[in-house]
Parts: sequence; C-alpha cells; structure tokens
Amino acid sequence: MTDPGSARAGSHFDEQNRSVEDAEDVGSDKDLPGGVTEEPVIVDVADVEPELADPAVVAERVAPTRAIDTAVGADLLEMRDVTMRFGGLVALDSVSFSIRRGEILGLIGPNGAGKTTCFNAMTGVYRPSDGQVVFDGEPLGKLKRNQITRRGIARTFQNIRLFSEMTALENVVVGTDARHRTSVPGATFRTPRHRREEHDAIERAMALLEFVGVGARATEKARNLPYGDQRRLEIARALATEPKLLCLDEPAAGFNPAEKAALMDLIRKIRADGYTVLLIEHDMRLVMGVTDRIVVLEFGKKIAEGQPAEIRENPAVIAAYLGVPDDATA
Amino acid sequence: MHRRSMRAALVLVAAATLTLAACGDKSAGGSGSGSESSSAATSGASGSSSSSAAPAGGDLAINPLVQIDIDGNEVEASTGTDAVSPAGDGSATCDGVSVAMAGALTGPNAALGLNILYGMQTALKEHNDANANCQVEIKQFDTEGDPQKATQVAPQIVSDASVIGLLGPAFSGETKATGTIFSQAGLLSLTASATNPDLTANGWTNFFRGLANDAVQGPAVAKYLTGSAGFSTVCVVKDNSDYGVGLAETITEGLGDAADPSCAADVKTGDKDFSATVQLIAGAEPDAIFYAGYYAEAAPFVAQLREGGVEAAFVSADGTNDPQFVDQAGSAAEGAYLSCPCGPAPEEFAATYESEHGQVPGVYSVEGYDLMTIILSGIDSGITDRAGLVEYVKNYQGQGLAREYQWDDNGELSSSLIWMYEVG
Amino acid sequence: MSSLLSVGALADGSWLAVPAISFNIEALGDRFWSLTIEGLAYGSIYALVAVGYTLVYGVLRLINFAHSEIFMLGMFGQYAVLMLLGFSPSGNAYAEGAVMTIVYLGIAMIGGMLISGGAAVGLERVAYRPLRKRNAPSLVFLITAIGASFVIQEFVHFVLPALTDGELGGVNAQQPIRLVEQKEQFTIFGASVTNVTLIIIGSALVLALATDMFVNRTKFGRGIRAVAQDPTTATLMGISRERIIMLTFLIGGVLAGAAALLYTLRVPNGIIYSGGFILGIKAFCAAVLGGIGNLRGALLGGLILGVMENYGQILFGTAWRDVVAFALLILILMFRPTGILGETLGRARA
Amino acid sequence: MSTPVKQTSATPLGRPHAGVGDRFRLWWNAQSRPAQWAFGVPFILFIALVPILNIPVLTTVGTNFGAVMAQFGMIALIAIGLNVVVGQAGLLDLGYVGFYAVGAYTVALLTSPDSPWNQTGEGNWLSQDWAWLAVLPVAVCITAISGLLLGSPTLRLRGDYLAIVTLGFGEIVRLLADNLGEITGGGRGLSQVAYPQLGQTEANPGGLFSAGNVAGRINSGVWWFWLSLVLIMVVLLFVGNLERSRVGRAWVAIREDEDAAEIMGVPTFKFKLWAFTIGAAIGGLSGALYAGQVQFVTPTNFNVINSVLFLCAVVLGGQGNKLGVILGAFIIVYLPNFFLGRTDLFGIPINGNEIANYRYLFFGLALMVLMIFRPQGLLPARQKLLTYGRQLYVAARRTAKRQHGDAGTGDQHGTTGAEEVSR
Amino acid sequence: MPLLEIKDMTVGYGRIEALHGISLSVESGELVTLIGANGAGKTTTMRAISGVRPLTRGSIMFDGQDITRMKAHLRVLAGIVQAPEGRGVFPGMTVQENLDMGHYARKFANKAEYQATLDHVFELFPRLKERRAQMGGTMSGGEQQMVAIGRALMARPRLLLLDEPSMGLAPMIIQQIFRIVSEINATGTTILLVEQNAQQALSRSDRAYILETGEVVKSGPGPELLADPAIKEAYLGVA
Repeated sequence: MTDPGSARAGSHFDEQNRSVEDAEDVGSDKDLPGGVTEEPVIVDVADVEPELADPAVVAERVAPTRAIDTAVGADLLEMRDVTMRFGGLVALDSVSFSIRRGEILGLIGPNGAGKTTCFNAMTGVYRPSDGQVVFDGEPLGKLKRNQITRRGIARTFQNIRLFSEMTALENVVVGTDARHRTSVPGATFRTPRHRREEHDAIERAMALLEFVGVGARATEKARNLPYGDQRRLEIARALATEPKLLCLDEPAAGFNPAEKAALMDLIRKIRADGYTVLLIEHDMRLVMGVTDRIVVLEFGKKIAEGQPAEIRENPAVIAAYLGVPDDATA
Repeated sequence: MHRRSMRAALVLVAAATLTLAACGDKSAGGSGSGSESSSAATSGASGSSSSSAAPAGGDLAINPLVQIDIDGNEVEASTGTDAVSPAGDGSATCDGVSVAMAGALTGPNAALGLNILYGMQTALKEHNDANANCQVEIKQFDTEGDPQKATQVAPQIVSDASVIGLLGPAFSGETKATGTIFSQAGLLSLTASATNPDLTANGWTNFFRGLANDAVQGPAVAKYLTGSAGFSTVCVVKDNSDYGVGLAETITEGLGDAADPSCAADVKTGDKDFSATVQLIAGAEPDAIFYAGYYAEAAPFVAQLREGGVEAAFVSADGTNDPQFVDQAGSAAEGAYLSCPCGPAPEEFAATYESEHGQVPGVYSVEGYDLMTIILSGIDSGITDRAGLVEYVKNYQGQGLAREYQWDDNGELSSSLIWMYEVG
Repeated sequence: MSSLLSVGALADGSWLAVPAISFNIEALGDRFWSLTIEGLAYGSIYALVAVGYTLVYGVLRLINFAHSEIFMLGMFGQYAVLMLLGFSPSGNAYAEGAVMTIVYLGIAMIGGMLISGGAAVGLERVAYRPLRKRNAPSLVFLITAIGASFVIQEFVHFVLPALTDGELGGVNAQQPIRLVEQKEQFTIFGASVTNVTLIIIGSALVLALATDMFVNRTKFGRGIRAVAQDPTTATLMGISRERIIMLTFLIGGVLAGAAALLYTLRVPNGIIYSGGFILGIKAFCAAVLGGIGNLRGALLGGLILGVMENYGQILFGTAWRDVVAFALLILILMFRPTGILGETLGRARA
Repeated sequence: MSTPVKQTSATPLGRPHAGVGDRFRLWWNAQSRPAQWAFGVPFILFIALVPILNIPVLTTVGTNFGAVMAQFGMIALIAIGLNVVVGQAGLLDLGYVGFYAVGAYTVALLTSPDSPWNQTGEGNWLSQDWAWLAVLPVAVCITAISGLLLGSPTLRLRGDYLAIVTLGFGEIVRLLADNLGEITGGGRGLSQVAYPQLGQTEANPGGLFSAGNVAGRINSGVWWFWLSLVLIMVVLLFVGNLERSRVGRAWVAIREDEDAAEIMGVPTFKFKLWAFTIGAAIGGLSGALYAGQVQFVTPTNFNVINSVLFLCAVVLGGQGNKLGVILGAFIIVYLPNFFLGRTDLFGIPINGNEIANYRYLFFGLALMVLMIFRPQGLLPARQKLLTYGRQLYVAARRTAKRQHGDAGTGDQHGTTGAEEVSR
Repeated sequence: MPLLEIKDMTVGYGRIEALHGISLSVESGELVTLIGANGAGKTTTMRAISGVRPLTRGSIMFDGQDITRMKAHLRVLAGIVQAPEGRGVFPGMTVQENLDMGHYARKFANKAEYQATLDHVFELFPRLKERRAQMGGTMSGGEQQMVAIGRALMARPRLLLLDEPSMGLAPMIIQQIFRIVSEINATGTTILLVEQNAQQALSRSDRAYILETGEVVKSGPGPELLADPAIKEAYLGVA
C-alpha cells in the first residue's frame, strides 16, 4: 500500500499529494531499503557551549531580542468578524476575539469546530472570506505567509511538519533565519554579516534546543527523533523566529500524563520568557491548568470566552464540547 | 473477470489471424499510376543497407541517368575499367602501417559510416591478398557523427603512430570540429562524404575531398533542372541538418528565379508528417520540388506529396540516394531524380562487395573503395610517414571506379562532377 | 509573407542583427477549415495517447515516461499482425475493397492494442510495482520510467531485428504496409475530408466515448476514480489497488495501441524505434494542457494541441510547429496552473 | 480536519550499523582543517592526473581519455548546477539542457565568425586573445538571466507542471537555435568559436586549449579537464557556502515541506528563483566550456535526451550530494566510451563497438535496477547546512565514541519527556 | 467466541511505534467503543483492523479465522467494513456512486437484494435519497458522514467500523448520527466505534476500551466507565 503523498524524500511531486490521512504516514519512508539509518547520537551540550549549562543563560538567549511595542495586557492580535468559507461550507462564522500580550489563551472546541481554520487565518495559510485579522495594530491583509511570520506570528503543526531530513539543530536554525538578512550574495562570499548571523543562529538555536529539552539530540535527523522530542522541536523551531505570538496546535497530542505535565511547565516557561501563547488543545486538564483565558469554538462560531473556571461551568460549553447524555436534548 | 475476456479476445484474434494468413499473400494493387516495367538494378547506390525485407515499390530501383558538370551539362561517364587496382603489382613491402577510418559506426547515423568502411575493407582485402609483405590494417574510430565525440576520437587517431592516413571524418559537422586537430598533426584527412563547401576554405593542407562538394552539386543540379529538365518553378524544401541547409542554399542560388520562395519550406529531421508542407506546395503548383535532406524524411514526404495530389517532379540529392528511399516511398518514388556526387558501382565491384559484406554497395561505398585504393597505392609506393602520404595524395592523379581523382591546391577535386540518378 | 524569417537590416555600425518573425495570416485564413480538420485528426491521436498518461497519473501520481514507447510498440504490433495476415511491405496501397480493408484494419488495431496493452501491464509489473512496494519517492519512478524507455527503444532498435530475422525493428523505419489510400470523400467549407481523416476521427471518437463511458459508468471505472480520489478509502471499500493500477495501465496501453494504428494510417513511414518519443512528449503536453489526471481534459487537450499547432505551423512556418505547441502549453499553464479542466479525476479536494 | 498523528515516544527499533560512507564521513569531519587539506589536496591532484597516468583498463581505447575527461568535467559542472535545482531545492527541471545551450550559444554568437553578432576580429571590441575569457562571464550572466526569466512566471507551478514547462523551455531553446538560421546558423551551426589563448608555440600555434593540441599525453582535452576542474572547485566552494547558509537551509526546507518552510518565514518563491538562477548560471558556465572546447555548436547537441541524461547523472549519483552527482556525471560520460574500440577486456577478447551499440540498452537496464535496489543513488545525500556546525559534529563524534566505549549507557534513547525537560 | 479478537497488536510507522501491543475483542452484536485523545492510536487501530496498516506483531482473528495477513479488499468481502475518519467521501462522485462504491467488492445475489439494501440505507438516511445526484464533495459535513455510513452499510457488513463519526458536526447532527448508530446496532450489526465524544459514545455502548499513547489503559462496560472519576477528568474535563 503506498500513499503517493508519503514520498517525502524527493518530494517534487508536491503538495497536492498530501491529503489529510497522509499526515499519519509522515514517517513511512523512513525505512527505504538500503537506506542507512543513522545511529542516534547524543551530544553533550555543555561540551559544545559550556555556558549553556546554566538555565538562566539559556532563558536569556531564548527570550525575544526585539522590542515589542504592545504593552503587557494590550491586544496583540484581534480577530474581527472573521468568516471563512470553503465552497458551500462555512468553517468560521463571524468569529471575534483578541489575544492580549503576555497571556496564554486557550482555543478549544470539538474536532472540526474551526480551531485549525482559525489558526490558518491567523498565520496566513488562508485569507478570511470576510472580516480582518489585526496583528500588533496592523491588519494582516494580503501579507504573504513568510511575511506574517516575520511580523511575529509563529506556529506549530497539529501533524508534525518538521523538515525530516534536517538535523534538529538545522530545523531550529531555519526558524532563526527568518530574522536574518543575508541572502545569496552574502552567503556565497561569506561576508562578515553572514558569518555573524550564522554564529548567532547556531548559538540561539542551541539555546532553544536546550530550552525545550532536545539539546542532546541536536545533531540527529528530525525524523529519527522520538515523537515527544519532535513535538518539542517544533516548538523550538517556532520560537526561533522570535515571534510575538506563538501558536501551538495540539502540542500534547499523543502525550502521556507525565509528558503533558512537562509540556505545561514548558508553556509557562515560554510565557515567562516574554512570549504570548495561543494554545489549541483537547486535553482539558492541560488547557484548564495552563491558560489564562479560554475561547470556545463550536461549529465555526464562538460560543464562550472567559477564564478557565468560568468556561468549566458554562452550560453551553458543557453541552457542545463535553457532550450531553442523550436524554438531555431528546 | 476481465482476464477471462482478454483471453477470449486473444483466442479470437489468433484464430482470425490463422484463417486470414491461410488466404495467402496479398499483393500490392496498382495505386494511381501503375508501375512500369522492371529495370535491372545496376545502380551505383542501389541495394539495401540494412533490411533484408522483400523489395518494395514494385521493381523500382535507383538507376544512373547522366553525369553532369557544374553548369548542368552532360559529361561522358568514365568507363571505370581502367581503374587503378588496390592490389598493385603485388610486390609492395611495408610493416606496421595502418589507415584510420573515422565516422559514425554506431548510432542512428551508422549506415553511412559502414558503407564507407565496407568499401575500404573491400579495397584492403584485394590489397592484402595480393601483397603478402605489406599487410595494412584499418583502424576504426567511431564518432557517432557527434562533433564533441569526434574531438575525443581525433586525438586518439593522431596519437596512434601507426596511422599514416585517415579516411574521414564522414560528416561535415564533425569535420569542422576536428579539422584543426588533423591539420596540426599533418595527418591526411581524406573524406568520402563530407560535402560542406566551407571545409576546404580553412587552410588545412591535409584535407582532401574525394567527391564534389555541395557548391558544385547545388548549381549543377539547379542548372540541370532549369536546363535539360526544363522546370521553370521549383520549391526548395530543406531539413534542419547542416547538410540540408547548406545544400538548399546553393540550390536556391543556382535556381535563381526558378526557385519559388513562397513554397520554400523547412522540415525537421525525424519528422514523418508533412501535411502542412504538402498543402503549401500544392498551393504553389510548381514544376518540381527539390528536397535537401535525408531519405528518412524524403520517403514519407514524397509519398505524402503524391497522396496530396502533387504530381510535380521530385528531386533530391545524395542524402536521399539510398535504396531505403525507394523501399519506403514505394511507387511514389517513381520518376524521382536523385543527384549524387557519388558514382555508380560497377557490377564486378558490387558483386565482390556483396559477397564480402552481405549487402549491396550503398552511397559512398565506391568512394570508400577508391580513396582507400589511393592511400594503399601510396603505401605501396614506399611511403611510411604522414607527411609523405599527404604529399602523395596532393600530387596524385589516377582513375578510380567512380571518376578520375586529382586535387587542386585547396583539396577539392580538379574536375567535380555530379551524377543524376532516376528512380524507375 | 515571402520570407518567413528576415534579418533586420544590418545597418552600418549596428552590430546586432535582430530576427523578425513574420506572420502568414493570409494562408491561415485561406485554409482555416482544412487546417482545423487536419488538426483534429492529429489531435485525436494525441488525445488517445494522452489518456494513458492521464489515467496513470491520476491513479499513481506518476509520469509514465515510457508510455511513448508503449505507443511505439503498438505500431510494431499492428505491423506484425498485418504481416501475419499475409501483407508484405510495399510502398503501394493495397486495394482490397472497403469491407475487407475495414476488417483488416480492425484486426490490425486489435493486434496493436494487445501488444501495447500487454506491454503496458508488463512494464507496470516489472518496473513500477517493485518501486511501489518499496515506497520509493516519485523522482525514482520517473528515472525508472526513463530507463524503461531506453530499454524498450533499444530492444526494438537492436534486439528485435535479431529475433525476427530483420523483418522488424532496426535502424530504419519499417517499409510501410498501406491499406488505405488517401482519397477525398467530401468537402466542408471548401476543405477536403479524406477517408483517412474520417477513419482517424471516427475511430478516435468511438474509442474516446467508450473510454469515457467505461470510466464514468462502469464498476471498474468507478474503481479507478475511487482510487484516484482517495486511495485509502478505496481500499477500505474492498477495491484492490493493485488490480486497479493494472487496469489503468491496460486501458492506457490499449488506447495507445489503437492510436498507433491510426497514426500509421496517417503516417505510414512512422514505424521506427524512435518514432514514439516526440509524439509521446506532445501527448503528455496534451494531458497537462487539459489538466493531468483528468480524462476528458486529456481528450480536450489533445484536440486543442493538434489544432493549434496546425494553425501555428501555417502562421509561423512549419519549422515552428513544436515551438507553437510548447509555447501554448507554457502560456496556458501560466493562466490555468492546473490545465484547462483542472484535475477532477484526481483529488480535487482543498 | 483533525487527524491523530504519530504515536508517543517510541524506542527506535534496534540500532542499525552505520555504513562505510558514514564512518568515513564521521572520520573526515573529525579531522582538523589542515589534516583535511593534507588528505584532500593529494586526492584532487590524483584526480587531475588521472588522464595522463594512462591507467590500464580505466583509460579509454576508442576515444581520447583526456578529451573524455574534459567532457566529464563539463557534465560534472552541469550535474552540480542541476543538483542545486533538483537535489537541493527539489524542483524537477527536465529542460536543463536549455541553459547549457544558452551558455554555449552566447559564447558562439559573440565569437564565431559565422555569427552576425560576432564581436571578435577587426574593428571590434573583443580582442581575439581574450575573447573566450571575456565572454565567459557574459555567458554566465545571460544564462542566469534566462533562468530568472523562465523561473519567475513558472515557479508558481508545482511538481509535474513545472517539469513539463521546463521540458518545453528546453525544446524551445533548441528549436530557436535551429529556426533562427540567420543568426545561429541553424543546422549548420557556428564554427571557429573562441577558446582560451594560452601557451602558443611553434609546434602548437593554437595554444594549449586549441583542439589542435594533441601532441603528447597532455593534450587539449587534459587542459580543458584541468580548467573545468578548477571551475568545479570554485563552483563547489560557492555552492558549498550556499548550502551551509540560510540559502541552502531554505532550499532543503522547501524540498521537504514547502508550506511549512513558508510558515517558518522562508520566502520560498525568492529562494526557488535563486536556485533556478544559480542552477542556470552553472549550466551556462558549462555550456561556455563546451563551446570553447568543441569550437563548434549545433542545435542537435541540446536535445531532450541530454536533459534526461543530466537528470540521470544527478539521481544516479545521489541527489543532494555534490560528490555523488559528480560521480554520476562520470558514469554517464565514461561508460558509453568505455567499450568503444576495445578489443579485449581483462584478457577476454570482446568486440567493443558491438557492445557499445547496446550502450543505451544496458544504460536503461542499469537505471531500472539501480532505482529498485538503491533509490537514493550511489552516494546518498548527507548535507551539512550550518557554517559553524563543525564543532558540533566533532562533539557528537566524541560522545559517540564515548558511548561505544561504554556499551552500558549506549541505550538511553526513548527517555521520557519529563526527564529531558527537567535536565 | 468473539467476532473480532485482537491480540498483542503492534503497529509501527518506520522506527516509531504507534501501538504497543493492544488486545481487544468484540462479541457478535455488540457496540464497542474505543476512546482516546488525539494521537492515542485509535485510527491506527482501525486501519490495522481494515488491513490498510500492516502489523509488526500480534494477530487479528475474525469469526474464528486468522486475518492478520489478509489483504484489505478481502477483509471487506469477509464482512469488515469501515466508515473512515474524515468520512472519505469520494468528492468527484455522486451520492449514488458513492453508495455503490460500498458494494464494490460484494456481489448481490440479485437486483432485489441490492434494492432492498439501498432502500434500507435510504430509510436510515432519507436525506441521501433526496440528494442522490449531488456530488460528494459539495455536501455538508453531516451529509458526508451519512454517505460514509450508508456506503459502509451497502456492503452489508458483519462488523462495522466507525471512526469518529461525530467529528466536526453540530450537536444536533451528532445526536442524529448516534441515534442511527444505535439503530444499526439494534438491527444486528456489530459495531466498533472510535470516538472522542466520550459522553455520547460511552452512554450508548455495551463495552469500551480507553486507549492512551498506544496502549489500552482501561476497559469495561460503557456506563461504568462513564462514571469513573479518572475518566471523567481526563476525557470529560470534569473533575
């Protein structure tokens, strides 16, 4: 059984191959016959950069270096009546909410409620059919996806989409590249700026890997990393773009409780470092435990917004998301 | 379940095939113009170079018609009976001398190269059989007709100390690319088929052409067409090869006003469908069509011309002068005029050639034989070095099977004559 | 109008000679209908071959680069059948009467279809199935297809003559066996319509309709579409993907075989080992033009390509025919990045 | 749209052996720069000397080995350029020969006396002595521009559509060369193209690079090979610099997952265009070499088959691996020449020309077999994408060594997230 | 003997294991639910049962027959039919064609049997009858889900696998779908259901398995699990 879309290694035959179910097959080309599978290599980070042994140094390096205009608590991103239609299907129906700087906002709702669509609208994957996404005071409008990332929105993917043939470190460095300016001429002739940026990139990338806890696997190919490390690596890669807003799409999917707890710590640590976080998650314990506020979507509409405690009690949310016994509506 | 139906279909077809095959051989019915009486195949360029399939197109063959000079006037053909024999007097002595042959021996252009090579081998056999003390060797070098490959082959030829003369290269393109190499090495480069006129204008003192070039063939044929044949409008069609482009240019120039520019057309080597060109020509209603190119395109072209209702005479040159042309075009080839700087093969030579190589002589086989004979006679005269051989050829004068050979200062034949053949 | 290409005047001191291409619009106008009919005939051959590319692409996302060789084998197949029937190669057309001619043509076509269909299925088995088992990336499929293309061509070039005592294959084109002599039947708008054109367009139309019906109406056709649209779900419905793939190759091959006969009617001298290559590329262009993976797109693309390049070669000169074809392809893809009809056979989901 | 994804942290199934190549790579990476030079320079010197060492069996019989190596040098350049496009950026280009043609024709048009645009000779600005060298950068620039022109409208297309459009472009270039006869000479080609004028002597009036230089073992082919070797090294240096930079990482990211790359802030279109342009420029460079060496260009040398062969060189050698594609180029060029004119092989008498006839049959079979058993090519890609990554690789190797020394701690993968996060 | 019995099933994607040896069984006539978070391995389980994913270890028995190595399309003939996650409606086919895909592998004895089956499906989903000629791709999520289930029923399954039928549907439609699922089960079709909507699923199923990170962590009768506080907290978000 071959899914054509799983042919990643030389994927000249691109996106249209990739269908929803193929996402599950990301790893299926791993064991090409004759392919050399590399030995897992553990790098002692302290061996490469001794100062990274100190968590404070790590946190400092990871922290965003740019000044952020918005004051803590002010609106960083605003969804203004965003509607999204695909053919006849209305995926988002006039959704409005805002994310405030410095908070962890949870976005929840049943599968297919429009959370990911919402995400895609924010990161420029889709353009809203109606309404506006305003980020840091500016509407995203017709910005390209890479420009939006440079404006300061970064995301992870529900189905891990790492650059699987690159090492963990290289993956993160691709993220840092978003902030760098050398292009082909600089790189070809190794100008001083290029060297400086490369130095910075590696330094920061190592710190980021250490920060999310994948430092020891820096030189291993992303596809060879254990699942949990891949998830954390995605977060590191997104953080590498120095976002003002970090969007996490179901980062705990497939985690066991211990891993979930560690992830909660990590999310808090990220916020403490100066980032704003938007979290889409199914796991209620995690969402309730880590978020400051929660927005609930259902069937493309916002049905509730508030603090975790309020949401937990909200009857509409209970009905829609947590499910009601048959007799309740019958 | 489709497997079963497929099997059924197979059985059905097999049965049908058997039944129909039993009905016996079909014969080609007369199409339009009935084929005329047979004529003996004694033509120079006659014979199949590769296929042993049944002779086609009725009994059509390419027969020599007339020999003409650059003005299109008829010239008495030399009889060829007094031709110099490669055997010499049988008393030659030499040692470790070899002659190189460079041309396409593999690939799509191999047929031409092999014609020359086989002609050379026929001459060599006669020589070596007669001269026990002078066993000359032919060294084959395959250029595939590709200029870059030729530049790789040429140094190999030059650096082989035993090679004192070269017959080739076969095509004009590769000759252009390698001319300097041979000229610098002072190695005799005697071509039996490269007809681009520019080749002798490079100041190479080692280069000799064993046949008339396109600058002769073009005007000669053109004058013949407007003169003896009496055509007043001619459409010149050319392919995109070096050869076709060059030939078309000289023909058009020679035809002067007779060349109708409105139906001058280009085709590509490899094309098999010429309907647009046929329509263009049908609209122009010319007396004749001159095609500058090779038989692989000429055959379908002439067939489609006839089907398209164009009855004008079809004229082409040495590239088309191949039995394959007649085989593939069938009755449509009938009456076509084919010029060639190559001479017809005398019967005796043709018989020897066929017995040795399993096929009748093709275009330039005779030239291969004649030119090899010249080199061998040089070797027999005691020449063992390259410079000597160049000098020998420069001063050579003698009769060959095809014509008399004598060269001017540029390396062109002193008297360049063209043969006209007719398919009939 | 006189010279199709003229060099811009090399004025004194100006070193840059600029080529100017002139248009022969007059000729296009004069012969518009005959060009259209001729183009349609040619286009229907492209269309039939294009179906093979498009179906395989729709189901496997694979450019079957060797499909042109399948077509070429079809030409030899029908030729061999004619020889078995007792015809010997000749430049002249056989006069057998209309009924018998049609019978012979039918048998020859079936012969070509069998050879091509069989070769296509064999190719799939030998070359592609092992790769699918190994989950190879698409470029690997492409390179394998190129390798297979070389092998088939060289087989006909060198091995086949040895096997058939020089009757088939080799460096030269086969001497034609011509069953139909081209004759004008009637005229439309002053354009003559020949029997060959009629046979080509007629057969192609029947085959195209039959294929369209097969894919859109029958159970097997539904299977093909299902695998193209969603292979995983198709498997869950109890469809054997392997069998569908085989069927797809078979249909493509069979149509290529039919196209091979039609092509040799039109171009009797085209039966040569290298004779499939350019036509294959054109047919692939046609498939992409219509929207690769889309059956009707391939048919439409073939016709458009045939007609447009026929106009183009009159407009700009015969030497520009292929340039017109490729330029048209590039232009259309600029404005419709997935071809004229898009990829409906394939996964049309967002 | 929600899809469950791969399951939780699992232990890698066993630990396979690292191949010889990987061991070599690890070892190589661990060497200091001077040590690398100490090994590398003699090796390159050896390669450079191969055509004049006259190694039995290796040296071709029917063709001149030096000239074959010269062609290898050109195709190797092509392969490196195409590797940037196909191997690194993952853009399938079936019309790469078009760029080769543009490069060759630029040189020919500007320096051949047959061309109406000839700039050499009396009263023109190109001096005969420097013509080739002066035109070389022009050819590279023009080819780069042609890459840009082709790329900017077409790179929005994806996958197969890009493939067929590039194929069309390659054919259009060849057909233009063929049809614009007044300028390009059409099928007659352009002859007497300029070449580097160096080392003219009495015996060698054309200089070292003239086709006429066939005296001795060091003939013009060898000189051209050396020249292309130098150019290959320069190009490798630049391409290597690019690979180990933001640009190379962007290419690999685009190849792996274009959308993810875009979302990570990679201007994908811009970098795809760069890949195309750089690839084109390298192809043009090779074309300029070709024009200079053969001194004669005709359209037939630039047909689709050659495009396909170039692609084969890349895939055969191992796309994404620079040394691999050079090896692929060697195989593509060398094998057809190997049998030509050979009458015996290891003492066994053979008819080389007869075998050479079947070269494409064998070539096709070899391609099919290789793709089935080694789809990643002879030398699979192991790109390094970081400029200052060396210390890391060294550190990794140190730890790896330590691990091997102490088997007990070797199996610490699959540690839980909690442990690692808290470390 | 259970209709479906899975023993120690391990499924991996390359080097990463998705299921670490799960065992479960479904008795004839039962409605069994598999509950788990995203990424817990539910869909992988379903795919393995349908034969789309090969097992690296373990076995699957169906109706006493070992089908571990049986090809996917033969399992459909044996009676295992799935309405896949994300519905898998063929977008370029009409509703009728989609339904007909359901009995692709299976032959009906006669036209009447086919008609009866079709009528049964239309009875369950009257809406599909109205929309027979509509293209699958243009339908709403709920309608697509109906097509998916109806299509599976056309194969007359002995074991119906439903993968997240409630995904992305409005509550009212979810209710409707679940009601129909119960109805189908009531007419004698054994059902293995995968759900995230634990409340609905557990309350309707005979038994349930809780799947976490590729392992079965708990199992028992549906209502019993619904009352389990740990389950409540983890899957219902209610402490």
